[in-house]
Amino acid sequence: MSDAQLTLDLDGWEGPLDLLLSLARGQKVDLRKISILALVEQYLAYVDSARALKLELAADYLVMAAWLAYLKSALLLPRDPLAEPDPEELALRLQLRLERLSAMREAGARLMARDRTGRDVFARGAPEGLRTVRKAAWQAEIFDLIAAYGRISARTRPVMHVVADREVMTLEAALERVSILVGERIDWSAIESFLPEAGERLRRSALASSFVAALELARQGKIDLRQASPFAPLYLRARA
Amino acid sequence: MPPDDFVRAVEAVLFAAETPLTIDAIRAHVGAGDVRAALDRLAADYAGRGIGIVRRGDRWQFQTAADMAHMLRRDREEPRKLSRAGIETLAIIAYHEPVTRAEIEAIRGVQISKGTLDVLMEAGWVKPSGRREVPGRPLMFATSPEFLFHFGLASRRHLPGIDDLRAAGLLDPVDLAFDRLEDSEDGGGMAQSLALRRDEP
Amino acid sequence: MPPDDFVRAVEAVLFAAETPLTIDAIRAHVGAGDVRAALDRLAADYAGRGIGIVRRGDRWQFQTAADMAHMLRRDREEPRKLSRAGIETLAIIAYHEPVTRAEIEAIRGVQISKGTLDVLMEAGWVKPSGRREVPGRPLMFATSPEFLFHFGLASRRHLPGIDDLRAAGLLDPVDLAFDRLEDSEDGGGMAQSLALRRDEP
Repeated sequence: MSDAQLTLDLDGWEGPLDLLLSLARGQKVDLRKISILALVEQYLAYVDSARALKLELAADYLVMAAWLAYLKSALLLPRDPLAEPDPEELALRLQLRLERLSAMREAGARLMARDRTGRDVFARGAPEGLRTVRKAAWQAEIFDLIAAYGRISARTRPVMHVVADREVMTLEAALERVSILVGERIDWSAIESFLPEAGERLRRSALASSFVAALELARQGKIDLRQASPFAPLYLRARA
Repeated sequence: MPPDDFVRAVEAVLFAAETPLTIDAIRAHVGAGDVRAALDRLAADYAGRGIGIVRRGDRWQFQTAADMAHMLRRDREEPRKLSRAGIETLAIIAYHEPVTRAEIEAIRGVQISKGTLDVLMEAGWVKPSGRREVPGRPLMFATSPEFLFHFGLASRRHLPGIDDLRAAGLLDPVDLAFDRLEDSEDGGGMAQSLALRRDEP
Repeated sequence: MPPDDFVRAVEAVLFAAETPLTIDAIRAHVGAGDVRAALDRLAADYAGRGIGIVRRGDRWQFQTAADMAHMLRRDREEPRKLSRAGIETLAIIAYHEPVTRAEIEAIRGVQISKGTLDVLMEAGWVKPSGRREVPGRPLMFATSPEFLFHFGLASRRHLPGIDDLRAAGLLDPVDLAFDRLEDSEDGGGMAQSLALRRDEP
């Protein structure tokens, strides 16, 4: 390869591996049979000639040159079995990389050569187009409907509060009952003894009414009340 | 007989064209040959297919067969839940039909937007049902057979009545909840419903 | 036998579509039926015509016959002129996908500029495709349905020469290929290392 050609191609390389691949291609068609040592020498010669022409070389070309110079000397020196890494291994790895880049370069070319849409084959120029019309499918459950009506009714109907009937003893009934019973007794009697036999609820009502009745009768001077201490049993006796 | 390359070229050019083409425009692509004969041949080839070649004035183009036009449009249903205003309005119409908009608003106690009735009509559940013979002759609304079908009702009479709503705890839920609390104190469930029945006029 | 209305419907829908369609997309328009069988029938009907039905991945589309290219090419310029870096990067992504930027760079031996991937993504041929679960979680790239469509590939398996490349181990990373060669040395050597040995003085 002449210096002139190398100079001409300088801007064309896409990095050291690209340059190496081009040099390798110049050697043989089958990359598996190239001579790595010859390739290294070609590369170093290229870099030297570029330097001689005072061309600016990107740093990665120089890094590759240094690495290849090392590889070259390692390959040429008598083999040291303990040398790490093994120069043959390095050379083989370089060759594998070149093969892979070459394979992708060819694949790219074959891809570009295919019948490409918009260049070789064409889709319809003026398709009518497909349209999707979205339509709402309204959903509601019968429960929602009924519950909604209940809600409206609750909101708008006149509100009616009803208190359930309770079993109670009115104050009048208690006055009458206590007046009669107290007259029949001679001694002090606890207020509970004036309550009717009844359920708990009615007894509580009767107790409250009878207590108020006892206070009223005492105020009228008809009975006496006696209690030893607060919350102690309350006794009633007709006033003599 | 399969089409020759000239016919195929006319076919491809017409297909890829962005506008209908005159015979001259086609010839500019395919070169010398009887373009008109090729177009006639193509028109015959495509007769009875889902697409065809048509002539518009002095221009030619491919287009889909007229009877397939409806396939190009697709209706897609998207489930959507009715709004609270929508379901309440529907419930009022169902329970009181036929009913005017003003009546619906009076029952609901809230104004209804135009869109609410539109949605119910779009859903096919509500339809206009004559006019009320009062000043202004307002439109009345009623439910449709689709309404019964959608909600699985044999007839409107199968809608639960006020009593049923009460029994189901769907009426006046605040008071009911309070009564239920009182009730549970003496362990009897019946007092509540007895008390409620006494409410009724 | 003339095409029945179902085949005609599939034909019309595919013809009217602005993009390649999946079988599901076709079915959404034409309704119940064996869309695949209809497509096969259409592909047979159009064999030898100036236009035809092609499959690209899981999508189908009408397009002009490849041998009509010379009639249709409006100018010699490619629709999108890719740089060499762009072509190689696209090939690496297509043959190795999914692949990270670092993996692309390892194969090409140079860094790829930001613009290169952008151009491929802007063309719609390449798209991000998840992240590699290694430190740094780098983004991976893969080809898109548009890639298959543009390059006229029925699927990635139809990439030119992909079977041969795979069989030759040329789609494996260098480390893997190296280990394989090392292993096979026990079994009687190989041309590769012999070739290398010939380098030695």
